[in-house]
Amino acid sequence: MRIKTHPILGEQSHKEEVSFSYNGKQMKGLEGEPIMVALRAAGVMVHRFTGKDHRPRGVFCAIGRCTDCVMVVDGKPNVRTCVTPLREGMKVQTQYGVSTGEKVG
Amino acid sequence: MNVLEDRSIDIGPFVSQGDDETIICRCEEISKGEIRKAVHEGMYTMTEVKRFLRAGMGLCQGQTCGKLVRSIIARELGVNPLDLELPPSRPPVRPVKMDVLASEEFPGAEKS
Amino acid sequence: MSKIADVVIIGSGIIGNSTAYYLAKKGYSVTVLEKSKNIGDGGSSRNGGGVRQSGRDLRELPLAMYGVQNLWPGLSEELGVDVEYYQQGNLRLGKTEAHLDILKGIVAKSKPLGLELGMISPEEVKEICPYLSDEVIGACWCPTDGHANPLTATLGYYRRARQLGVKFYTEQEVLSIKKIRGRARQVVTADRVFEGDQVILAAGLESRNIAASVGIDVPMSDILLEVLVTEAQPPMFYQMLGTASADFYGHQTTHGSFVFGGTSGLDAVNKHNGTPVNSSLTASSTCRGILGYLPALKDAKVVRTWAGWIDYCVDAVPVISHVDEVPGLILACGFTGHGFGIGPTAGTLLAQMAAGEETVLDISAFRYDRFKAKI
Amino acid sequence: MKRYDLIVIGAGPAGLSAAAEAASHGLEVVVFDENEKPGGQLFKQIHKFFGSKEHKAKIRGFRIGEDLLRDAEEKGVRVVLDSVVCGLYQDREVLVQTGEKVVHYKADAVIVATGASENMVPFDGWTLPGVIGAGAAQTMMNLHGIKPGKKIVMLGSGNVGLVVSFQLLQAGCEVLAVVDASPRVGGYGVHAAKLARCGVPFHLSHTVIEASGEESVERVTIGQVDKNWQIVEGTEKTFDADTLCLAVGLSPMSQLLKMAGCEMKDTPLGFVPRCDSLGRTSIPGIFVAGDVSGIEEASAAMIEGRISGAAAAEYLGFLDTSLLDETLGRFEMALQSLREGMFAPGMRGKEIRETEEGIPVSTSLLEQGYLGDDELERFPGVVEQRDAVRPVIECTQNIPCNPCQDACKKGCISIGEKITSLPVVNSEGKCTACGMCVAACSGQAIFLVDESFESGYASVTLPYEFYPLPEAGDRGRALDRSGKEICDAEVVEIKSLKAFDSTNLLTMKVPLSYAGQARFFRR
Repeated sequence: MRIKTHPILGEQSHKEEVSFSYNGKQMKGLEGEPIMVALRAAGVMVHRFTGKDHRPRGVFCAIGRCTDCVMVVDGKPNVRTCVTPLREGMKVQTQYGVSTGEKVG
Repeated sequence: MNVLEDRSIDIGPFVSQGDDETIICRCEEISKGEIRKAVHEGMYTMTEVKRFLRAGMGLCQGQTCGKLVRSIIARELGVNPLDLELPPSRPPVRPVKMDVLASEEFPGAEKS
Repeated sequence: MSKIADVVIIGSGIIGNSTAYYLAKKGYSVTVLEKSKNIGDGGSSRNGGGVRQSGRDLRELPLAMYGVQNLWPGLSEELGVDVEYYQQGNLRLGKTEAHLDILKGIVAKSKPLGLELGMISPEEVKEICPYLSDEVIGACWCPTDGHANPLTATLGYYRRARQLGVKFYTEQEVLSIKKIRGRARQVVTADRVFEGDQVILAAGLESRNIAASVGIDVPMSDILLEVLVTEAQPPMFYQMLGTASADFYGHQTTHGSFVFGGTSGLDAVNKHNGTPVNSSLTASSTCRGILGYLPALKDAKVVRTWAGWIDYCVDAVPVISHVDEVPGLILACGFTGHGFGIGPTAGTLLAQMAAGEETVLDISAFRYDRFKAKI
Repeated sequence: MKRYDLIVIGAGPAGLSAAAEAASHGLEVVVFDENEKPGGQLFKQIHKFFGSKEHKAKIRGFRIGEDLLRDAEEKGVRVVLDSVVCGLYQDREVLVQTGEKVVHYKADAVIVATGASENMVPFDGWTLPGVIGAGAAQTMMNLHGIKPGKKIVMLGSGNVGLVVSFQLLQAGCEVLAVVDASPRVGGYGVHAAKLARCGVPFHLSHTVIEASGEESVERVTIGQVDKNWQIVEGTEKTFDADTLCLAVGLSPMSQLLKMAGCEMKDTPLGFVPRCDSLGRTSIPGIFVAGDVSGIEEASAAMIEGRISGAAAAEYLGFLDTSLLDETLGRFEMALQSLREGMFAPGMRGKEIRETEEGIPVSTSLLEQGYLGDDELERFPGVVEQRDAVRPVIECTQNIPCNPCQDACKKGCISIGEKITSLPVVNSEGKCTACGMCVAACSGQAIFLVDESFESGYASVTLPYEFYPLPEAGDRGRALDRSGKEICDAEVVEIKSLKAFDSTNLLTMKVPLSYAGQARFFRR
């Protein structure tokens, strides 16, 4: 999914690779890119399940406005993954309602 | 007096529609049918629908669904959407963590 | 245009709407006039939702207790709207000995009226609400206190009253009340006149100007209060919280968000431009107050803050009263920021007054002519 | 409390322009922006802009952003990023979240240039992961180097929908369809045409019925709508798409102004503050610029910024009132020229049948996204000339743009004084096939056609902005304006000059009879 070379933008600028965990699985991403980008590169589309209807949600606006892409990051819920930079060792988890629990409530 | 001022004007019964299940307020998961039903229960303004159902009260603060909610209410009441006032804009414009909001700085202020 | 009703109510807050509902239930025809475009746009949509007996002025306490015992528990069912009433107690917290003295004073004062209220130890506090800071050294605990959702409660009364035939008109700013043959009868707006056998004035702060049109004054001033709301949090606790030093008050809602009121200490002298505007200082001050007691909320994000004026009555209790000089007029204003919790009771009493029934509680302490010169 | 002469909220085209203008009159200016990069939406814009030289025409959006930032900083403007303005309070007090704290500032004047946010449209499945805003797609591919998806349906044929669709192709995604409920393409015809010739089909008078899939989008179903916007039964089409992009318009982000107590007005184009032509709102000292006062192109936002910046300078006594008029005169003329033509703000919702020159507009372009073969000849950019190479300019709508005129040093192309006029190809001019006009055309609507190329063959030179770049000698198929393969083609030359700014010129050889139709190359 990553664009290696672009006809207008050229080579993508080089960033350090970092490791992070997604629901316990080890994954690689680029230092400082939004968490959402690293997840999408790995094919992860579902960021959370809603509290009321338990429906999947993912990135929608990608600029930190709609808050649909929130996940539990390093134990904190409601982190907007589209504007939060990825760091080495981050723990990223699917959010259910407002927590990591499978069940809301 | 128009329907927005006189809440006793009959707007007819609530009739369900095929797309009533469609989510309108993504944050609070409020469907079109819920909004339409609220209108028939007397919630004739965006502010009232917001307070009654929480539509537009979520994390995005109504930035995504505001116009959609307005057009649904307007259609139900048979008025021009522009006649429906948008709810007030409240600070903070983006959600701010409580400990951040608690940490204030007044640069240039004289030390007392 | 003239509309004739048994009772015209000025103001569609929780007082006006609950009165309208209880009157309609008795079979009266009622008209409610609202100045703004929205029903319940005043204090009823701008408060912390406390349904509290503790810490009340002794004159007001019976109203609060009556509501908690008789009205709030069945209100959701009665109105057909979830008013999110939780009766899980009120914790008024203290961190210093001075705080505890304040709290003990509250306990001593309310005890004689039979309210279940007492001091509890820090361990007991932690047991009730484990999220509180270790700095809390005691609290005044009222287990029968609680909170509800002011928005759905106010609109719930409106919805039910409307179903019972009450006529609601918005964007009707009342300019004056006009006496006809010595009785309050006409309610005059910019381009309309509404008529009723009786007029109930429940328009918050605006009541002062309207009452002035029939030569009556209620000594009220405005104080700008502010509330903040957080994003939804996992369910934590359902007690109502307050502190001895009034740093903040608030609770977690059904939705999961927290609603907190607080102060900058400058609220009584806030400058404003005619619309309720937030001060740039209050929310931060409130957050510091909250985090001093609930450090667990430091990462919770504030989604909204809002401001509203309270109708601060000079002795901090409301006026609920017939007016000798203006037969047909009933005043219901000056609730001073604690009208929500006693709203249903006030509505019950006002409906009884308008119906000419004996009120279920003694209301003589709320007379309009109780204000006397000092010396 | 720290006081600035001027606080500008938003470091987009309007905000940076306003800050630079104000600073040039001696004001101490700070700009706050919530993003980590300045430039607002400009950094997502990788296409060349329309306009004239003064409007930074034929420069790509992200480079304009870089220019604006440099200009502002050279003039002493402080640009503070990653800083969210939480509130605009009484007495022009601004509360800014920076890092882990909030900071209070005051200014003698505030310019709000917060731009716009995307509109949304609900349908079944619009909450599924994979349904995204068009802006989100741009953010992903142009800022973060990741494809939003593999197979994409675009809802909306306005300029945003068209431009982003093309960018999706450039990023290597497949665009299955551009869908719009309107019966006509909403954006510039040239933007539509460059998509159509790549083979992207337009489904106008259609809307999305449903996006479906297990946990993210797997299918998108569209259907035709009748005059009452109801779906016509039996017209449903389903695409195997993993992504659905929504490009259904923008709304001003005017919350701060409403919060501050500025008088607002609700218009069909958005909820905007009441303001005069200098951007002055109802509150003295609070100004606006750019999309927050009404949606327009970035080029207009830049000039509006200049105007508000000058107006703020005058308000604070840094610029003499008499000099203000002179300064503004220049800007207002530039702004006026951008607000002319078929897509001017005043023309919204009007159906246009003829160009300013009195030529009937192309209905095929409006209804299918490409010019009909039989419609071309009536436009002045298309001339018959069989014995030499010539530019063919397939620019048929009055839009404010004239770089082609400046690009040609041989006098082959003229637009004239009025910037919205259609380009005219002058057969007297001696075209040298330098290709500057092809690369300069922001709409990629200029081709060089040489029907004397070789016996039985013509050459067609077209702008090409895709990777991998074909090489001379590559054989493939030529596509017509609708994206249909029509004949064999051989690449005879690829020209990539720095002056072309990443627009490569691909020259292909096609049978002579296809010289008028062949407009794209596919290997």
